[in-house]
Amino acid sequence: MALANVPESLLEAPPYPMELMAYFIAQQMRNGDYVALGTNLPVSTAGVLLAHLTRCPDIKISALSYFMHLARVERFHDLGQVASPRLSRWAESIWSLDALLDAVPRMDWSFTGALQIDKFGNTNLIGVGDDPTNLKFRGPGSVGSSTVAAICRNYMIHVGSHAPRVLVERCDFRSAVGFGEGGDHRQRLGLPGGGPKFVITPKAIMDFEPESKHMRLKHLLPGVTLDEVVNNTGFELMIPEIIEEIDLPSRKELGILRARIDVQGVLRR
Amino acid sequence: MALANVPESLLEAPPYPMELMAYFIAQQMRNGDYVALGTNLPVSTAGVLLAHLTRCPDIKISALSYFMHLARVERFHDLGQVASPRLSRWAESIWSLDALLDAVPRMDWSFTGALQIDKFGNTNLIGVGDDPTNLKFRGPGSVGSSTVAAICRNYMIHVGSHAPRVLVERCDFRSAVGFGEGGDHRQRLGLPGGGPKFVITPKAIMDFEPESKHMRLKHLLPGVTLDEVVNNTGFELMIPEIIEEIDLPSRKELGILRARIDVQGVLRR
Amino acid sequence: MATRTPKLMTVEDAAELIRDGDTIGIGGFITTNKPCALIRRLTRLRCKHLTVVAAPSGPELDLMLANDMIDRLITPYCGAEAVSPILPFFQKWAGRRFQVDEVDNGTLIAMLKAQIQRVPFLPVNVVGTSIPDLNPRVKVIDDPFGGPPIAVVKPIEIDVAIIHATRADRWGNVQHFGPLFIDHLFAQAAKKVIVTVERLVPNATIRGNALLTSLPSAFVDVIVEAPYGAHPGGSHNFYRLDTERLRMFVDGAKAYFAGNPEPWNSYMELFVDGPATHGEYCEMVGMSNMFKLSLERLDEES
Amino acid sequence: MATRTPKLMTVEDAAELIRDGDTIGIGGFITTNKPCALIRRLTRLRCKHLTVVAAPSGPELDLMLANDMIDRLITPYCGAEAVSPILPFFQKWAGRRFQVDEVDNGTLIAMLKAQIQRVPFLPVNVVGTSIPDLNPRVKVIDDPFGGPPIAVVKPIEIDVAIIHATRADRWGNVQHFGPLFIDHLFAQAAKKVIVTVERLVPNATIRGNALLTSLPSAFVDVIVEAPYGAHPGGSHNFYRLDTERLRMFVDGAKAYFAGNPEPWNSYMELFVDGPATHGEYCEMVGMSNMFKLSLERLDEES
Repeated sequence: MALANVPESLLEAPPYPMELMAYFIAQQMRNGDYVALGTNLPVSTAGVLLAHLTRCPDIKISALSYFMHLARVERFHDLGQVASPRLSRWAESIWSLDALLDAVPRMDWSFTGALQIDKFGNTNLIGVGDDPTNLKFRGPGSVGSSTVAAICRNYMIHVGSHAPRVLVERCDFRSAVGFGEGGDHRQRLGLPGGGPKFVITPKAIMDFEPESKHMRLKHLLPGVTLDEVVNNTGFELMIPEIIEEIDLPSRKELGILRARIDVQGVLRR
Repeated sequence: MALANVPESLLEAPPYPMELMAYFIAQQMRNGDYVALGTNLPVSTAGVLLAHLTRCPDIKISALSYFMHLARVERFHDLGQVASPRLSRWAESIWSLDALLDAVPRMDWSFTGALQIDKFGNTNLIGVGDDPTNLKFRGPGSVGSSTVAAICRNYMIHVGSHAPRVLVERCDFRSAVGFGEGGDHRQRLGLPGGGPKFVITPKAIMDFEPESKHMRLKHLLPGVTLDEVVNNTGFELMIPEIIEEIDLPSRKELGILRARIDVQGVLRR
Repeated sequence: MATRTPKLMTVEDAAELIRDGDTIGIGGFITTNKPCALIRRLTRLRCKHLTVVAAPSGPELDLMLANDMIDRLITPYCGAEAVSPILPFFQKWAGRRFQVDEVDNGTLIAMLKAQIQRVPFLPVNVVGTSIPDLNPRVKVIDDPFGGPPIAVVKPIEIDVAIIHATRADRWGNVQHFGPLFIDHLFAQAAKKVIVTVERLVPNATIRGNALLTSLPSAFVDVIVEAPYGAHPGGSHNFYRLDTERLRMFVDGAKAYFAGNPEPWNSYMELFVDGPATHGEYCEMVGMSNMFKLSLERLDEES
Repeated sequence: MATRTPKLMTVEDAAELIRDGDTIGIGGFITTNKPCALIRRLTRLRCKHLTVVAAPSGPELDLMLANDMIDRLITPYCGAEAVSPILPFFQKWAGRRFQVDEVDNGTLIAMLKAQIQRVPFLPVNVVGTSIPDLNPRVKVIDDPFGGPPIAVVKPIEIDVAIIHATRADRWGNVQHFGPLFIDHLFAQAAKKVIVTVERLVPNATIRGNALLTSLPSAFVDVIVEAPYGAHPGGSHNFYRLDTERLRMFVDGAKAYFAGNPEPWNSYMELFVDGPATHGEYCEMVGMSNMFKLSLERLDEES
């Protein structure tokens, strides 16, 4: 689809926060990366697709059991459902769950959510409370996260709210190990993958300081203040001397994002 | 194929030794058994097929990677090649080798050859000699036998010659454990399968005494004397008080064996 | 000459093969290819004291939990994605009315593979997570080759596996027209295997497409022809999930916990206890509603 | 907009990706779907000091052994079944000119899966056999759950896997029209994967039959279109093995050990060192001879 076909009106509004998150994710992708997309993760799905439809035609996507090449898809009708019947006709291979798990060492990027994240990137999908037989809040379960986070090359953690009850000093349970107790603890545990690279919330994008593996602010999303982030984080977040501005997509990229990838406008909210 | 179609001349000769071995194997099969057939094992293949084409329509056959149902095959052109392109059109499923190995706990019968067998049914396909870097005779390798013999419910060992260099006091190497050092050693090793049930040679059929798991003569093949077996066995074979006569196939069974299963006559030698 | 024995049964008869106290394995994935017809029947029978080992699960599991059928649950997930990220009975009663042995997909798969391969344990990469603390089958041991300690998981015996697939022949050869998920592992690990399918096909159709056979007859004990057998979830290449009826389920369950059991009881009566057969269930949903779920309708544009 | 990068190479260029000292994995099974064209090229190059990890193997392995290319060999079998139950160079030189790490299929599979799954070991049911004594990667350890001691095997790193399959598209999606054997494990365990195929097909053909894709492009680095690339072995649904030329190989090798190296040297010159390309090899065999191997000819009667 040529950019000329994107109605001018669609490009009027400046990038929305979720679009910027998606663009940030797109920038991390390299051509040829093997990426696992999940369901109900429209931001990361949009980001990967934006890279795929522009700079990275060789991205390999697995969405649940489908290995797909999506660069020739005209329009994505539902960003939440990337393993949909509509898209599965682009599948080039369909694998069982155990075969897919065996493919994780080759996976460059995966994405996970969490009920809680701590300062070393450990995540919790199990529940909140201290007694497993009497939890205050029971989560949906670890799904694939424990093993995938242990093995895949890099992953990002994406949560829907930036609040002290989500970004906690210590997870009540750990469904996936990020950097354990920090420093070289992940290596000492013998976990083969590279660990979490970025944490993305509605307020900010964080990475991990290379030595201590302590979570560190990287970008503030537009309109969010440093105080707001610090006050809504349940642990002491590392703040770099200079907080870089988040990169903005070009008009061409924004056009592709709005006209082809996010046709429902779920990121424009 | 009706028996009426079997030429009378085909039934003139009394059963040959290899036909009797095949018939013995056929008698061990039960309807519904899951059986693995190998290549170049025409006697066991003929035996299983004879059961399948008569009493046991529900036998499930795996031949290398093919799961096949062969009861409706008119004629078998090459008993040595049961996973042939000719027969693979009867395949109902085709599995990878690791998936097949995962199916072994359900396998009622498998068959293996050996360079050496000892009195407790341990077998050797690795080599003869004492120095692995300078063997007197190098065998083809363990193939699947080590794990299959450990796990499958029952198996038979079939060798092409009955001689002291084959039936040995102790195998130089063990590619598959039968009953280890005898008695309950197999259970103590934690091997889940039932172990070897029968040993079939050109001179005799042997089983294992239930307590000691010592190999024991069961049937002499026609024209073979007890002395001949004892003198050609490299260890002290248990001899029961009464050596039962080997059962003979009916004319109908012999007709099926000769006219449909062994059309090349490889067992009539 | 003896003839081959067919493996066909009805949903109703097949459900009788599962006994109180059994360990059952449930295939599918979240809201796709779940053996819902069979589970509804089991629920109508109020089968009790089950240990359930399940692939990531949806409302079919919550239905069983709602009816106190499960003593012990081993599954990596219980939710219905966009409809309800986590399901009510699971969320409210986990740990309280039934025990949860925590697993992720990798741990569950290793547990099944250890059973299949008849090995006493398999290693899993979950050191440092809570799984070793929250699952009695998982233990951290020293690496015999000198690396860091590693978690290992014990095998689990499955009495009956229940699976929904696309088609099969009467002899028990099963084909999935989409992802297998871990259905093959349940079939291999179980002592008895029941598969419901959308369609029964001739053996020649199976043989002509033998590479597509996902479960050979050697692994299958019972075939049940149950069109729409995965409803209200979706079925590969046949129908998508029935969002409307899933919402009735979720809303009923939520009302139950909000102190209004009426919508839930009505759901149970209409869809579980009322219909005497799977056929009657389909009629209760309404066949016009069923036909609307056809996947082709989604494909108009793309 | 950037476009997708094809993965196509010739046999000759692909062989250059393998270096002296590499650990290579070879797929196929005995005399079926062996990447013979690639192995002939490697042999012509006299690649040295290889560690070879192979599925049950046939003459392609004996050819490498004959040319002293292998330092260490890990395979459960080396023979050519009816043509020659065990192969000459393997039989005569095993343990003497190259080291053998003894495995059976189960041990080999576990070794590859341990590598794939990034676990430090996997258990195998070979306690009581000689395998733990004859393979430095296998060790017997105590069962942490109190059962009898169990054998475990360490993972093995594969530098390059070489595989022969039926067809692929230019992007690296591979399909086997027959058993996979353990080709998928080699592909998953290896750092680089080269697949020779009988036919290149359009991507749309692959997508229309996505359930048949055995190796997705995510696992494949190089696709080589090499019709008759498994000759003198057979190729699924294309051609059976060439018994005549296999006998030339075996007879030549046997004569070599009987003190008459002439037939062997002539085999090497005609079929390995002579032809400059895979095309020239096919011409040397003779295309009329190739066409006789077509599987359909076997199907006249049954």
